[in-house]
Amino acid sequence: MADLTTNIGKLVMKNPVMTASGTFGYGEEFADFIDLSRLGGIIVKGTTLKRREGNPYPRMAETPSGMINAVGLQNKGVDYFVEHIYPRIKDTDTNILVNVSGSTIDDYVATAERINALDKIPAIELNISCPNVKEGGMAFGTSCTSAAGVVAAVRKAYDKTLIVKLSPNVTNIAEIAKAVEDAGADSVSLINTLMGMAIDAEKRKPLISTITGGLSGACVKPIALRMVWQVAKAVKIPVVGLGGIMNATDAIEFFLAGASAIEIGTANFIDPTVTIKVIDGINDYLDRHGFKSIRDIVGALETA
Amino acid sequence: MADLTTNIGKLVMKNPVMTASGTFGYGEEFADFIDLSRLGGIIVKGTTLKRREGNPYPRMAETPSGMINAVGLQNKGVDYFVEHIYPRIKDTDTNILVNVSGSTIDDYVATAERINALDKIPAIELNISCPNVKEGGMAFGTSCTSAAGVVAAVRKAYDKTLIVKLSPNVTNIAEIAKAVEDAGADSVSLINTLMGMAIDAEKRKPLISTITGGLSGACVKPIALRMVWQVAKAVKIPVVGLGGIMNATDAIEFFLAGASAIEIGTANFIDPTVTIKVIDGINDYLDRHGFKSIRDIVGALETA
Amino acid sequence: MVASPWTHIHSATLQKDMRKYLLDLTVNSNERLSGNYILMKLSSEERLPDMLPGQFAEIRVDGSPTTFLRRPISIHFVDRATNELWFLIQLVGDGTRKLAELKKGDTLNVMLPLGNSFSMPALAQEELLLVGGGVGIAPLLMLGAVLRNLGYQPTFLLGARSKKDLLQLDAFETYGQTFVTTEDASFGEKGFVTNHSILQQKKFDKIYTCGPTPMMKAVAAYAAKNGIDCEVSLENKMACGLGACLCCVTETQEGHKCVCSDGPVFNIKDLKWQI
Amino acid sequence: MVASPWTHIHSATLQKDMRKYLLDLTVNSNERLSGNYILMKLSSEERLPDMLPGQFAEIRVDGSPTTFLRRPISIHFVDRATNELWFLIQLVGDGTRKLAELKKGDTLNVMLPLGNSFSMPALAQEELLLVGGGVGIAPLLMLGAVLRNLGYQPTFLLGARSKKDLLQLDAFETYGQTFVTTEDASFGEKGFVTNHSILQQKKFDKIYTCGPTPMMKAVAAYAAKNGIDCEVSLENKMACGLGACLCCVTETQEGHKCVCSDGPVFNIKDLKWQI
Repeated sequence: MADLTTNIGKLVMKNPVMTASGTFGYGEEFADFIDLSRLGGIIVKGTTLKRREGNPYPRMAETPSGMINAVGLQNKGVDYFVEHIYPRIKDTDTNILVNVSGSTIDDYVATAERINALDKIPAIELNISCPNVKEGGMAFGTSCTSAAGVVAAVRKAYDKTLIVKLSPNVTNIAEIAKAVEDAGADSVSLINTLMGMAIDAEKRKPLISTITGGLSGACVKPIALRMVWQVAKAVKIPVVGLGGIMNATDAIEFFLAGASAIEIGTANFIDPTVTIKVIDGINDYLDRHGFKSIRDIVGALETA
Repeated sequence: MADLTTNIGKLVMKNPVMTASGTFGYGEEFADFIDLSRLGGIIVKGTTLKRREGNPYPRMAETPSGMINAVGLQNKGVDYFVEHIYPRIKDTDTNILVNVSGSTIDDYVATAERINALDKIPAIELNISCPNVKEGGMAFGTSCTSAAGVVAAVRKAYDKTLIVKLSPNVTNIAEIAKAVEDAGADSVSLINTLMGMAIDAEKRKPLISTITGGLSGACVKPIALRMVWQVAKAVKIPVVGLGGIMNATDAIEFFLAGASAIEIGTANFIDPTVTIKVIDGINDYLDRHGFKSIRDIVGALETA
Repeated sequence: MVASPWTHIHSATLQKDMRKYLLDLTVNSNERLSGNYILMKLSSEERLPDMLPGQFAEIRVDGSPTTFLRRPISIHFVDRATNELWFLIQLVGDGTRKLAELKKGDTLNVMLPLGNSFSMPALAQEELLLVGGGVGIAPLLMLGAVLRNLGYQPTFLLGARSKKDLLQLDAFETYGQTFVTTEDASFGEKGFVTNHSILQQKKFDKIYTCGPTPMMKAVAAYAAKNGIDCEVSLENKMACGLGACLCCVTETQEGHKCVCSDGPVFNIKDLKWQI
Repeated sequence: MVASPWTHIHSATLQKDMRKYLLDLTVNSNERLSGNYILMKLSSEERLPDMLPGQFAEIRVDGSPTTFLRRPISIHFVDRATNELWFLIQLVGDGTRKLAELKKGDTLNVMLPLGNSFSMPALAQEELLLVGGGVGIAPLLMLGAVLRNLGYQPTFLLGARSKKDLLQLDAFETYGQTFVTTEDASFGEKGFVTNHSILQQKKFDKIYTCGPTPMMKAVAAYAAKNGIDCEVSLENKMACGLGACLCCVTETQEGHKCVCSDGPVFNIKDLKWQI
């Protein structure tokens, strides 16, 4: 039995396996299938300052080895989360993280402040792939300055572990990661979804209401792996890897590329017990290869 | 029988289906399987000024619904092409295009000049995803200025149809397309491969010698489709779409997104006759939906 | 005859507390029906979990490169005597074709029971109409069996394009009077279900319907016009089936709701249909 | 007994003019052999195309989400009497497992014949040694049959981990004397092929080898040391199989060459092996 404990900033996890925001609800939805207390952490739905209805249906399209979604951050707002959802889930015996989203820096800050007050939420994941309404809808995460801007502002308002989730829809993700590190992030997680599109050729219409949406699933793993590798070489803070992890072998690849922890997203839709299989599979791998700790394989890719 | 004829700049094609550079050799390799004269065009291997040995083996890894390759532009150089290959293939009854690659603007220009002298080569596809050795190896195609720079220089030296192949590894591909249009391109083709990575978890080594390589195949189609749609809205010149086209339905999706022609790449490895099936399938679709010409469905996606 | 899980149920919200399972079921039979449909019967070593009429399963289709996600399939019937779960499936794409290839003894991985369920009538004596179209008739067989078991005399009204698309008629008739319409008049009355004479002849207190959206909207319009309580079972594109991904939402009076977890059954009062 | 396509051949470059085909072949039998191997025999309505020893096929594996590209498989044997093509396949991943599930009557899509071939001996009287390891013995059966048919008396030397990994021994023995080594001494002489006593007892003019790279390098080193002409059949990761994608290259005296089209057979003189 290898040592799977992992630290991300001040966040201490029993193992490096978390669930990705928007793919695992608030954990409750999966409680019939797995023991939630076995998880390293649960990152709950993207939460915004005000309630959001999200995008019209249809919001999802299947693609080769993946899917596109355009949920549009549907959530009941941070106040509802604090008053109704938090009390329900706060005593789950794992780390509950909140994914914080917004359209303006003020929104991000106000939401982070509300979450900061919650004892049982040790960390947030800041989703900077949202459009910045004050800058023509360009996503915060697509330029170093706007990414650093929102992170610096949230850093002032939030004193627990701050993980910043990076957008892969950029020319140089390592640059953005460094900007975010300099702005005070304790960690970066990547990749968020890639911007994709699906069309119904017979009807000559887009398959999702917003025309484009976020691509995830096994198909994006090669891109996610490459970006994790680039970012891990560029920053000193720990990297959380995600993007198409379907099994333990995929997870190992992310650790080797430099991730200190991982998130499982779309795979939860295909097998609601996949997280447990990945945790057990990581342990088997470490034992089989004679590693005492998960830390021994972080960035252990031999490129010489 | 609908009208499939398509024009890209001065290039006239009997149909809008071409083969992507590096996936169809010089056409000869597939002559046992299909009648090459049925193709709209064949874009032959990436050709550079001097002979290149390319990257060490291994150069390829399979990924979910796709593959990563790192051939590294192995080719015998433009002079060898002009003296030995061109005479062999010039009389193929289809358009033969040459994909022109380089490491410096001078290389690109010198290569384009040599090709410009060949009567039976009506167009080139300029591959600007190559690293610019004079700018720290950053790919020409990842900034507007360096992309426009190489295109403007080649435009001066080349007076036939100039198609510029865009890199998808950028934040805003529409901007690059516009810069390239302003620099004198007759058309843009997209997408080139996405930068990806594959790891052997058991050996803890990369699966290809160069660590990262170009991702292609069905898995990239949603991203390619999105980029074609963005670029087609941004430029006036015709767009050539490629990226994960496996069948006629995929091809139709690219036309609807705004492509005037398409290229088939990785799919040739799985079915050497796929190009013919796509051409026939496009014709069936047009007949079935009562369109007289392929031009009727270019950009016909109903997004209202 | 099914041992109804309903016998002691008076709250339609019970399913909220129903445990969900991930099971490898064994194919007992996989029969190709007329037209493009299969009837698959599966069982398990253990007693099959409790399931309610209107609930569904998310099934894993293996060996289909084009099927990345699970497929939601309505629970057609649960035969407690043989401990068999029935699926009635229309063959549409590569995924369902792979399902059609499953043979006796093969394994199918299913997540179930998912979603809410049709609600039971408020009163002991109600005239109940179950209206189905195409493969949408699937959940109505279990519903009819449960209602009959509770002492009701359900009436089935089933619509199809043509005779060959009419499925499981004998099974339906064991639980109630069954009327049929076909668009090509090859069987029963010609036209759509809403044209059937039974709607003039008999007064119903409640209508349950499942089928193509245009059909359900026509049925809903008829129910609304005649002040009849009406529940519809929706089928949206789903990913997780558990209310986690929020992909399969439909518009309701209270905003977007998940068809997979808040539904698939909705009372037309709660939807925003223009009827 | 195969009707050798070689009878009139004196140039080893003939395959350059050999037409390639994309065929749907029918599975006649698919036998699970000892260990983790299958022997698949396929046929066609038409006469199977001409194929040379050492050539291979790119086969399409359907219904395997993890198999995006075709799989290169050596041509094990062509039985002209029954018009059957034989494949000897080791089960390694999801793709080959899917192949193992194919039954009599199923269809397999194949591209063939691909690659060059082993070259024929220069002289009428030569002592020829065919050295195979593991599943790498596959192409040597057809080669042995062709050589025997041309009047040679080939000697086979086959190595395996253990007795259960020794395949098709009877088939090989019909075409020549067959010697065996196993690493665990469960059959034949103990050790690697290069340890076998036949190499001391008999002098060979030419060696053909196919198997794991370390084995082929050891054989190549033995051949080089003793001045014996030696051809090896390489197996690199391939995409197109036609020399178009340039993925499967190996280093040669003339730079990178495609294993799929310039090979798979190379004379060790032309490779850059450190031996």
